[in-house]
Amino acid sequence: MLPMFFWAFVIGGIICVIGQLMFDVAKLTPAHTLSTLVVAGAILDGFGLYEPFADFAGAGATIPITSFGNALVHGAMQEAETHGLVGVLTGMFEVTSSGISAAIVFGFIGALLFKPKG
Amino acid sequence: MANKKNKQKTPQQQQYEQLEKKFETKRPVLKNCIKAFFVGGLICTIGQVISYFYIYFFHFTEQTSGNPTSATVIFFSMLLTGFGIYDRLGQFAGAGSAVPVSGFGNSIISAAIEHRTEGFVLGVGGNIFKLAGSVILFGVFSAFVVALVKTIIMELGGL
Amino acid sequence: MKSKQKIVYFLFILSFLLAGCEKDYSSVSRWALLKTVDPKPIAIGDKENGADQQAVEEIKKETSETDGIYDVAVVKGAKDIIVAYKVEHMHRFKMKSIEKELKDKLKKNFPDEQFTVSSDFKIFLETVRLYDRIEHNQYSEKEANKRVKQIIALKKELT
Amino acid sequence: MLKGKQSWLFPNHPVILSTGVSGGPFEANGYLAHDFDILHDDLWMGKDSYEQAHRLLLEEAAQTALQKSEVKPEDIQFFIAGDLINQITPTSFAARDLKIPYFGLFGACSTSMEGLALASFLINYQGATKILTGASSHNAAVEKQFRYPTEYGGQKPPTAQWTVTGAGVALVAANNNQPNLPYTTSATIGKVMDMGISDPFNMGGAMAPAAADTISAHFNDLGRDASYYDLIITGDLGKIGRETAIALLTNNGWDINPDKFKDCGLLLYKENQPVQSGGSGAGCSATVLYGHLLNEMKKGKYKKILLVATGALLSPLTVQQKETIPCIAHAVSIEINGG
Repeated sequence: MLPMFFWAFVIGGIICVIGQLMFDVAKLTPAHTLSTLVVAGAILDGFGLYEPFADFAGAGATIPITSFGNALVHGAMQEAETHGLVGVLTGMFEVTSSGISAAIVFGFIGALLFKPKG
Repeated sequence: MANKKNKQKTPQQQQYEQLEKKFETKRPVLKNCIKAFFVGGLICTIGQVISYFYIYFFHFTEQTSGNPTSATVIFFSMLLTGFGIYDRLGQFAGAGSAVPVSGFGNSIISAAIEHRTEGFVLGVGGNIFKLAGSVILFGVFSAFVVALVKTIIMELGGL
Repeated sequence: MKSKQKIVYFLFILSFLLAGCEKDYSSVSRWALLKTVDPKPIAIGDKENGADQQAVEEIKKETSETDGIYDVAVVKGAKDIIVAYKVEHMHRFKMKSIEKELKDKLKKNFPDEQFTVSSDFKIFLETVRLYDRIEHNQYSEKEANKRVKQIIALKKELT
Repeated sequence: MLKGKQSWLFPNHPVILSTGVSGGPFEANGYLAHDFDILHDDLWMGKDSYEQAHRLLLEEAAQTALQKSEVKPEDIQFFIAGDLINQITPTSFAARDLKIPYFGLFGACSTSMEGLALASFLINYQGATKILTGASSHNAAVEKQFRYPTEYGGQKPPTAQWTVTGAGVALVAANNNQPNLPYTTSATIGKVMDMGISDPFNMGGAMAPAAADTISAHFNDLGRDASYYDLIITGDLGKIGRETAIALLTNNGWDINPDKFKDCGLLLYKENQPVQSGGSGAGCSATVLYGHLLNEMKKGKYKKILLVATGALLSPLTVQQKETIPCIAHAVSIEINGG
């Protein structure tokens, strides 16, 4: 358990450093950077590499946005196993829905509660 | 891309660019990376604590605890965004606070808060995905392609 | 959704407050995630040194000898045997193949038994909690068997 | 009177009768807080939206300018102003309430000097006797339009600049030999320059060539050089832009004394305020000139200044379409007869 925290910290930190390098060295906008990371996550999962990685790093792999791509592929593949090609479309949001729905729900609650501070 | 751009520039513009570069404050890449590493790592460690919390006290396993964990992280992100702390954290940590899912939450929540003056339907509704939209679009589309390719390969392999 | 989440967060805060006063579990399961607890294998409803007890001890030994595995909890219910274990951190990359290897090995050596094998912390935690209660005679045989079924159901949710 | 290629001389010396300057909380913590007439401690300023707060800033600055010289709005012929928001609505809405015939300007952050140059020209040639001119910007309203939501945690690079929350308005009038009032003597209208910079977080670097070009043109047209002025001050070039502009002017053979070449965006804020490269925005040059600089002139610190307001004529759309940033600069010289 304690090594888990350590590796979550290190791996999570490293993914963020990759993002920072994309900001500062490649001069990408945040939107470009995050989109690229999500696509990278999806491709890694396509090769079956993301899951062992998540086993190893725990939240260090599931909290960064890369896991969003991984979760989308996962949902699609799960459905694809039972429903074939159609499942690819229908299963996409099966696993990820919680992250997106939480963000939407809290976003709206936030809009009800808060004003931008500037 | 960059090459094409340079070709379009007149010699005068290129000369100016070189002059201007001399005075341009360089981005402190190393310092930024260190800050991103520690803040990003810390957010992930907090995520790990939260996920163990769900494992320990609720009916979540290591695999399923991911969902409530990201929801909780986004919830905290909402509070920090609403109280005007997340933008300051972002200036400090850069990718350290943008890459974790809390940054995804922040991009949705900040857009929602920002546009409430234009009404809830057209303002909040129309702009909530202003920043996160590209992440969702490319996430979904790339996942579709990856899953499609993988499924086709598996079915062909099965034949 | 909203109210459900609210309850979750309320519980979240509450359980932090209550965590200190919790007296249900003895120290073994409390520290199950933090350190090696190495619980004794249990066969529900079996006497000391019965045939089942010998079998579970054999299973535990077998499991512990597998590469990368440490801290094994084994509980034998009416039909099923739960084998929960921890994987050394550097072996976590190949956690899936370790699980498969172990499954095959157990099936080969104990062809008559039904195994539920998991490296998930949650399954481990619940198994140790079950062990605690049985040790402290808080569970009747029936209750214990019911609990075994619940843990197996939890494991099935994972896949 | 046209002088040279692109400059006007104002032989009748239109005077700046009075000014009004308003600002936000961030400016209140800066160096020049005491030069503001009105300071708000909240970005919302009691309004329902940032855009309304933006309008309020301009209205208050205009009212203050009018009150100080005890002139009624009816006695003013024209109101020449602008801002950065789409279709310059804050300014137009303020003009609706002021009920003064109105010219809406857009020159990005150079609006203040564009307005002052036009106002001086009109008054010098009896096109008007009193004109209200000014510019304003509101940090959150501008950020919202040009960049990200204000609460978004994006990292600004050190080349970025901070949009000023503030409005500066001047009442320009015909010269009746009023004592100890600053007056405008000349103006140079700049041409749009594009040196191929496309980074919207490096406005100073993009605008420096425009500033240098306008200053060179001003010197050439009027047969002056930098020593004529006690102070040459640019609008919002920031650290990088200022140094680049000095280098450009020196390369062109002008002798520039860096101590007499300042930037409004660098005067406003303290070092510990997170403004990166300096202040910017339409309100930047307007608040610093109509507040701080004119006060200093009246105190006798400067006799002749040249204010060069620079503007980056970009929109979020052109940035996304990967266009480079065209820039402009307008210069107005202001003098005072010392007591």
